[in-house]
Amino acid sequence: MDSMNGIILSLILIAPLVGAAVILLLPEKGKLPAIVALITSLFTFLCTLHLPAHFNSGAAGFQFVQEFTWIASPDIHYHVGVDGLSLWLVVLTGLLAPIGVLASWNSIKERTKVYYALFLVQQTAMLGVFVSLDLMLYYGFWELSLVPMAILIAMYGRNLTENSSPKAALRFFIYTFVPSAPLLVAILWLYAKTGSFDFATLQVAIGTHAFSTAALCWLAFAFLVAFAVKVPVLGLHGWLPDVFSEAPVAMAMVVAGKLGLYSLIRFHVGLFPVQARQAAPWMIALAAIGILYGACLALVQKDFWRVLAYGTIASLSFCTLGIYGFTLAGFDGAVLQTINEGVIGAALFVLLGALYERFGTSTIANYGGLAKKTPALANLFVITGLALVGLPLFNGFVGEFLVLSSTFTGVSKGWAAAATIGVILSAAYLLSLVQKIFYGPESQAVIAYPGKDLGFREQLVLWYLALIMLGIGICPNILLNGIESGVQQSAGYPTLSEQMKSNASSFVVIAQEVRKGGK
Amino acid sequence: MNFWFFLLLSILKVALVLVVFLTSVAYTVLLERKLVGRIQNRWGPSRVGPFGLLQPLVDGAKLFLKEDMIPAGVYKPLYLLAPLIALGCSLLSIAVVPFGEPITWRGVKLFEIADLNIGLLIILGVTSISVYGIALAGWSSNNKYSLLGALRSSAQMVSYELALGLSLVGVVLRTGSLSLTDIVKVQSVHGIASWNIFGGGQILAFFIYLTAAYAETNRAPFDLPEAETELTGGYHTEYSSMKFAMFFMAEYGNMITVGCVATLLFLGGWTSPFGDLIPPPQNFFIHALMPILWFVAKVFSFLFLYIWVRGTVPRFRYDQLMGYGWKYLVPAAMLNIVGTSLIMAVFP
Amino acid sequence: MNFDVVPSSWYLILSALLFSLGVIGFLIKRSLITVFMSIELMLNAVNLSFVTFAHDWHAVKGQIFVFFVMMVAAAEAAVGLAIIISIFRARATLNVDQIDLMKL
Amino acid sequence: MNTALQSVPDIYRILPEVILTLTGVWIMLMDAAMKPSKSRRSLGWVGAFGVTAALYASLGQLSMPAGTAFFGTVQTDAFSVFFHVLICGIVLIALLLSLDTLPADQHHRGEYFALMVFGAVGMCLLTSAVELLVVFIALEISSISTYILAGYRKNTGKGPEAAIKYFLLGSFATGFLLYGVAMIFGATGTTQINDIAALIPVAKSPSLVLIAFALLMVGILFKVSAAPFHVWTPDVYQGAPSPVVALMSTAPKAAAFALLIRIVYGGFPMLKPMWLPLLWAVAVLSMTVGNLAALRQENVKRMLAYSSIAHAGYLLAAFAGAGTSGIAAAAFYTAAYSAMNVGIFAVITVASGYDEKLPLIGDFRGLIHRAPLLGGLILFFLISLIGIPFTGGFFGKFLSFTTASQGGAVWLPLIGLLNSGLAAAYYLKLVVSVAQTPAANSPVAPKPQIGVAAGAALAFATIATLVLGIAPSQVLGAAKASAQTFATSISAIK
Amino acid sequence: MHLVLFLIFAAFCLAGAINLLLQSHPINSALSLIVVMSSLAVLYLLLGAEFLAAAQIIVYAGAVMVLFTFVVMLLNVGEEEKTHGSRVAKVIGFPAVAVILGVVATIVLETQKHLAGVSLSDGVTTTQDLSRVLFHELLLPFELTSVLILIAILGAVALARKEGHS
Repeated sequence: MDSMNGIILSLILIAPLVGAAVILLLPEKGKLPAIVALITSLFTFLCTLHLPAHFNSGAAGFQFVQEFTWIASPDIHYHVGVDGLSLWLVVLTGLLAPIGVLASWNSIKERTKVYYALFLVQQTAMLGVFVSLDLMLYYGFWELSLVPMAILIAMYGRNLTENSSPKAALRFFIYTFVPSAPLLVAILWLYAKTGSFDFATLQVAIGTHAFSTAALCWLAFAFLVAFAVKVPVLGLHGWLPDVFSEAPVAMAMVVAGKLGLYSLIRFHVGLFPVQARQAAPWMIALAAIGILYGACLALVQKDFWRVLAYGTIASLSFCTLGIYGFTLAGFDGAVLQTINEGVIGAALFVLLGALYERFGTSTIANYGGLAKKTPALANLFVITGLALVGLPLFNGFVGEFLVLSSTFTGVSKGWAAAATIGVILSAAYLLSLVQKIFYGPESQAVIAYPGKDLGFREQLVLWYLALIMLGIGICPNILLNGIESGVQQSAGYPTLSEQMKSNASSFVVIAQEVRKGGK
Repeated sequence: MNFWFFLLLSILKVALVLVVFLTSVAYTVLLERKLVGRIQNRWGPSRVGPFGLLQPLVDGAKLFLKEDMIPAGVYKPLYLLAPLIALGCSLLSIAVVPFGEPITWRGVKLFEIADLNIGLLIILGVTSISVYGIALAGWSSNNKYSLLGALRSSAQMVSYELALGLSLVGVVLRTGSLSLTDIVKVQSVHGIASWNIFGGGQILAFFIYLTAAYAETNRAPFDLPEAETELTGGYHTEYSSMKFAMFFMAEYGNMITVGCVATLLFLGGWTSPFGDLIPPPQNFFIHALMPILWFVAKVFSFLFLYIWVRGTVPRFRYDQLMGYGWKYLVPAAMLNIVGTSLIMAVFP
Repeated sequence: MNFDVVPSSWYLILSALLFSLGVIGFLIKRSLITVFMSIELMLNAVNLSFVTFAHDWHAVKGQIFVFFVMMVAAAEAAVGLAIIISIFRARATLNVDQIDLMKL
Repeated sequence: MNTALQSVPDIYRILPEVILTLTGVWIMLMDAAMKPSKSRRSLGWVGAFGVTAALYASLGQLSMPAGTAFFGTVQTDAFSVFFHVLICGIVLIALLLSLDTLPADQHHRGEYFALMVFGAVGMCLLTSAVELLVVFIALEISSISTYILAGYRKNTGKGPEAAIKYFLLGSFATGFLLYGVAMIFGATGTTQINDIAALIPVAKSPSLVLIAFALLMVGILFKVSAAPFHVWTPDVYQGAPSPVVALMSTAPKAAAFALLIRIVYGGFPMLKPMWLPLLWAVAVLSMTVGNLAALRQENVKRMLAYSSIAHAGYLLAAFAGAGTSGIAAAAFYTAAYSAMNVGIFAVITVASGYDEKLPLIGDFRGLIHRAPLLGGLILFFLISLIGIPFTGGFFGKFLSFTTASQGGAVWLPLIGLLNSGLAAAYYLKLVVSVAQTPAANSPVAPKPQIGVAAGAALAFATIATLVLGIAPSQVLGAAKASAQTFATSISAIK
Repeated sequence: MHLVLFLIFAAFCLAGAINLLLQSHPINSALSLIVVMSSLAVLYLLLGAEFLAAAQIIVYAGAVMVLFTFVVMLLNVGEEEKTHGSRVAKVIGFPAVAVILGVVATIVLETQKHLAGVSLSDGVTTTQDLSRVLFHELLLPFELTSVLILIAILGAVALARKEGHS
């Protein structure tokens, strides 16, 4: 199996593309495209599982590396590899793909060929972002990830009668494409100065003070903005609510969060530790306010997609908070929380998608007292909600706790308090959502509903996700070991170098303690 | 060379040529009427003066004295300008024609108003300008017959100018010069045998030139611009009296010019057809004037041919005219150029 | 002053003047056909410059350039006027300001 | 003439042009010989065959040493071959496209094909001409044939309008170009581009050289439709038949860019301090003006016209690069731009027909549902035009901006990329329109049929765009080799 | 003598060019242009380019401008309508023209010290000299012109022909 190590990442990248090509070539007959997509995504998922199985968490640097010259001049390499930081994100992406296919199984009825083909291309693009170690290659995948997303939103949006889904697609694209212009300029500038796009080379070059402080400031800022939009950080989140209410479920569940957060850690914090540190107070403030803002707005929304959108802003702000606290535990928590968010968000989307599919409306007021008719749906919703709220034993708890405690001890008690209030508020909005939809008096729509509960396919997916939530919650060390090695080695090396590296061990100890407490 | 002397002599030459030229124009008209009359088995003008010899003078007087009418709808500036252009161009090209041996007297060439290296090109240039006279006349008259006639005429002239120009290239190739004097000189040695039309092998070119020249001057069989049955008077329908006379004079002036050019280019110019067979006369005046006689004789025979054709060949239809010009004459002229250059390349 | 010698620059300035007049004509004339004539004027002005410079350098090439410009101008005139005829057929006007089917 | 190239007969140096000319003449003769009622399709194939032959002939020129022919009037080198191949490729695509999309009742297709092929003669020659006289005539050959082709849709009124605008402004610019040539001739006594560079130091008057250069630039920048000389572009693209736009938005521009490179690098290398900022300014102006104007457009071809102005700006940014890298980047961008632009116009032609049944962006609504292949291709080319990675458009832009930032103008890529963001907005209008579900009342053109020839044209354009994005090494290598030509010639002068 | 001729014909040129702009009827503009062209022919003669002078008359005055008048007549184009036109073009155009003229004039005057004067006696280019260069060194452009003219003929026919006729 070790012989696979050299090519496994390329295999992961190519498999969805091949699947997409096969779908395009096959006739559009019944469920055929969906089946091919499912097979492809499952295969890809299996491949991604190869990574943790053979990952050597003790070893330094990147693993499963594959590198060859793509274009000689300018010096662009095909250079892929994973470390602890990206390892689980790759697996998560692989995991969500079949779920996305299953979630689209019934909701996408027309033009399935195009849909699944684009879906798989999107898959490749996201995986590519996580594994690229050449900045140009990274940028390529980063941009590529926008296109299928935008087209899918435009083509398969929910409110096809109006122009809203094309508008959402446009908004999404412009929001994310425009800030990537400065990003590319920054990359090009770095290349002009160093003659390399290689992540490690650049990291060293920046670490050895090859550039002026002002230049680095601008570069870091360019990187930061591009990623912050994609997260999205408060203030740059304008695209998110629209996309959440318009995008097909399978797309909406992957659009926000992990790409941006990963990029922040790897390329902003990782490449520009000093500048990131300078930006940290602002980012922390934004994140803390973002948690409060998201949770507050989520409370007052009338549309459940928007509740979810603002809730997502809140939980992603949590991750940001963890990153810019610059503590090891915070990093661990942020990465873990990113993964959690992916899993929980996926589950929520599937659940709300199921509701939407059945009732054709996303206005909360149209629901009420559904729990009696669809107990399975209600149960799963509650479980997922509790995971999101951060009930102990669920995955959300570990991440939130790591972030909050590290913020409290390492950064600022005030912001930590604010974030904690945010947590409470998010519990409030979720519970009120559950209350309004599943309990209380039955609404007209619910009375008229014949009472079909979740199907086998949906239950399978949701229980599976719930299991994962529980699994991570109970033994987060499986993930955290890898994540921590990654954080220390790649993002950690320059980041923690100045004051923290000296007492890094103590932080590790604290983190261990925290984790023990978590259990 | 004294500048003032040069000026004086030039003015003299111009005046003399002008008088002779205009007189010959007048008598060409008479010649035509007489000849056509004979061809059609009638007398032609015979009442005024002996054999009607004074007829042109009377005609001229009549046209001068007629009431000068300008129709109401015309565009006046151009309406007045057009006959001037026509006549002016007709008179202009005679300036570069050498009538006799290049005898210089105190630095001034006697039998030529202006000696230019590119005399041939000047003639072509002036010919090409003369289209304007007709075109503007037709357009400014504000009359559909005039306009149609003018359009026909200018199209015809522009088209045939091409064939005409190309037909001359063979001659120029043989001579290696654009100077009319030089062109005549190379034809002088063996008399008729060295004329371009025979010895030079330019008979095809001559035929093309002849045809194109008929079309250029709007003469039968290509006189479509003024085909009475369709267009009444063509471009000069609205013209009368003196202005009409100008067009009339221009047409016959052009005939003479064309004849002069044909003589110079193909028929050996002022040289005698016997070449060196007859020794050159010793007397200076005879030596100087004999060539002029030859020249006049040759031009006269060319004019005779002109009128003969008019009397015998029927008019072409317009599409036939265009087709003939583009499909036969132009290719033939090109063929002539290729042939001449080939021969010159093989037998340098 | 020597009446037999004219400075080359006079020719060149004449050429520049004609060129400018051509450009102005291009800007102010409102009939397609006169606009086209203004362009011809510009080309003629350029030709004068060429001939002057050719005289100055005693280089035949300048004159040949003019010869080619003439040929090209003739070809352009043929095509341009054909276009003008076809536009007149389609729109029955030659006014530049009415040739506006494609304005926003 | 140096001794090395005496072994190569002159005729081989213009072999592609000779082949193209003969093809054009042959098409005309066949056209005349055929019965009027007979289909002219075969003539299009003859043209395509001739263009392909010319393409191979120019590739064959690579094997001969770089050098001039015909008394130093044309020069074949890696540079000219690069652009020859590019232009022949474009013309081939345009011909194939026309074969299937020209209406069947179009009687004069023979002339149409002949004009395209003859136009290619001029464009090809423009890239190898080193004598301004040849440049001038080649430019006119390419321009006049495109003027005519632009006015080919006579029945709409828009066709002649497009033609007259193109023609008048084109001739106007030619006037400036010629005036520039006259000035440079006056200053140096020569019109041979390589000699100019050598003679500028001893020119009669340095200011004469400057004004000559400025006038030349006006003429050439007009031909590449860079702002502020771009006003003709939208109207012409809108009025001309779509397959012709596919040709004229790319091939003559590529040729004009080749000329620009030859003139600024070959003829005026020592004026670099002057033309560099000038070209930068033009670049920035072009992209900004082009993109801002494109935002407001509703007509697809008009929008793409403005976008092509913007692309001229991106391309000019490459000139900022030092020496060879700048030339290579510009050459590469030209290729990438041509591939995707000819591609998108090809798709639009196939989708909306020669007569443009779908003029507005809104008319394309739901195309992907009706014709998935065409819709997908439109999306693909638009993605390339936006500059998304793994397409030619991205890599070209990337190279151009890399070169600019290496040349020291970091702000240029920044402006350029912000402009790309702006551009994305209007490209996306079309993307979204194509991807949307068709409205109930949207005009439904007959389902487009893709014939063999048009299919081949689309395939060529798609493959070219993809290859330029994913595996550009080969083309980039060729671009670099062509840039090397200049490096040697510039150093030879110094 | 030379100076006088130059002044006369330069004046003709300018007067013709200005008249071209002032006249509102295309035919008058065309005639003004013919005056310009013919005067230019004389100037060419003064500059020793006699072949060009003749060619100027034959090609420009005799062929190109005939085409113009021909089209004016054929379409029966009337007086120019007085529409205001593009203001932008004028606002930018006129200053630009003034600048171009000013710059060129300054440069030319400045260059004058490097240029020789023009007099009647020096440097008449014979047609032979011209042809020698034309058919030898510039053979390629000469041959190319045939392609150009072929295109022009083709295009003129294609454009001017009415649709529906074959």
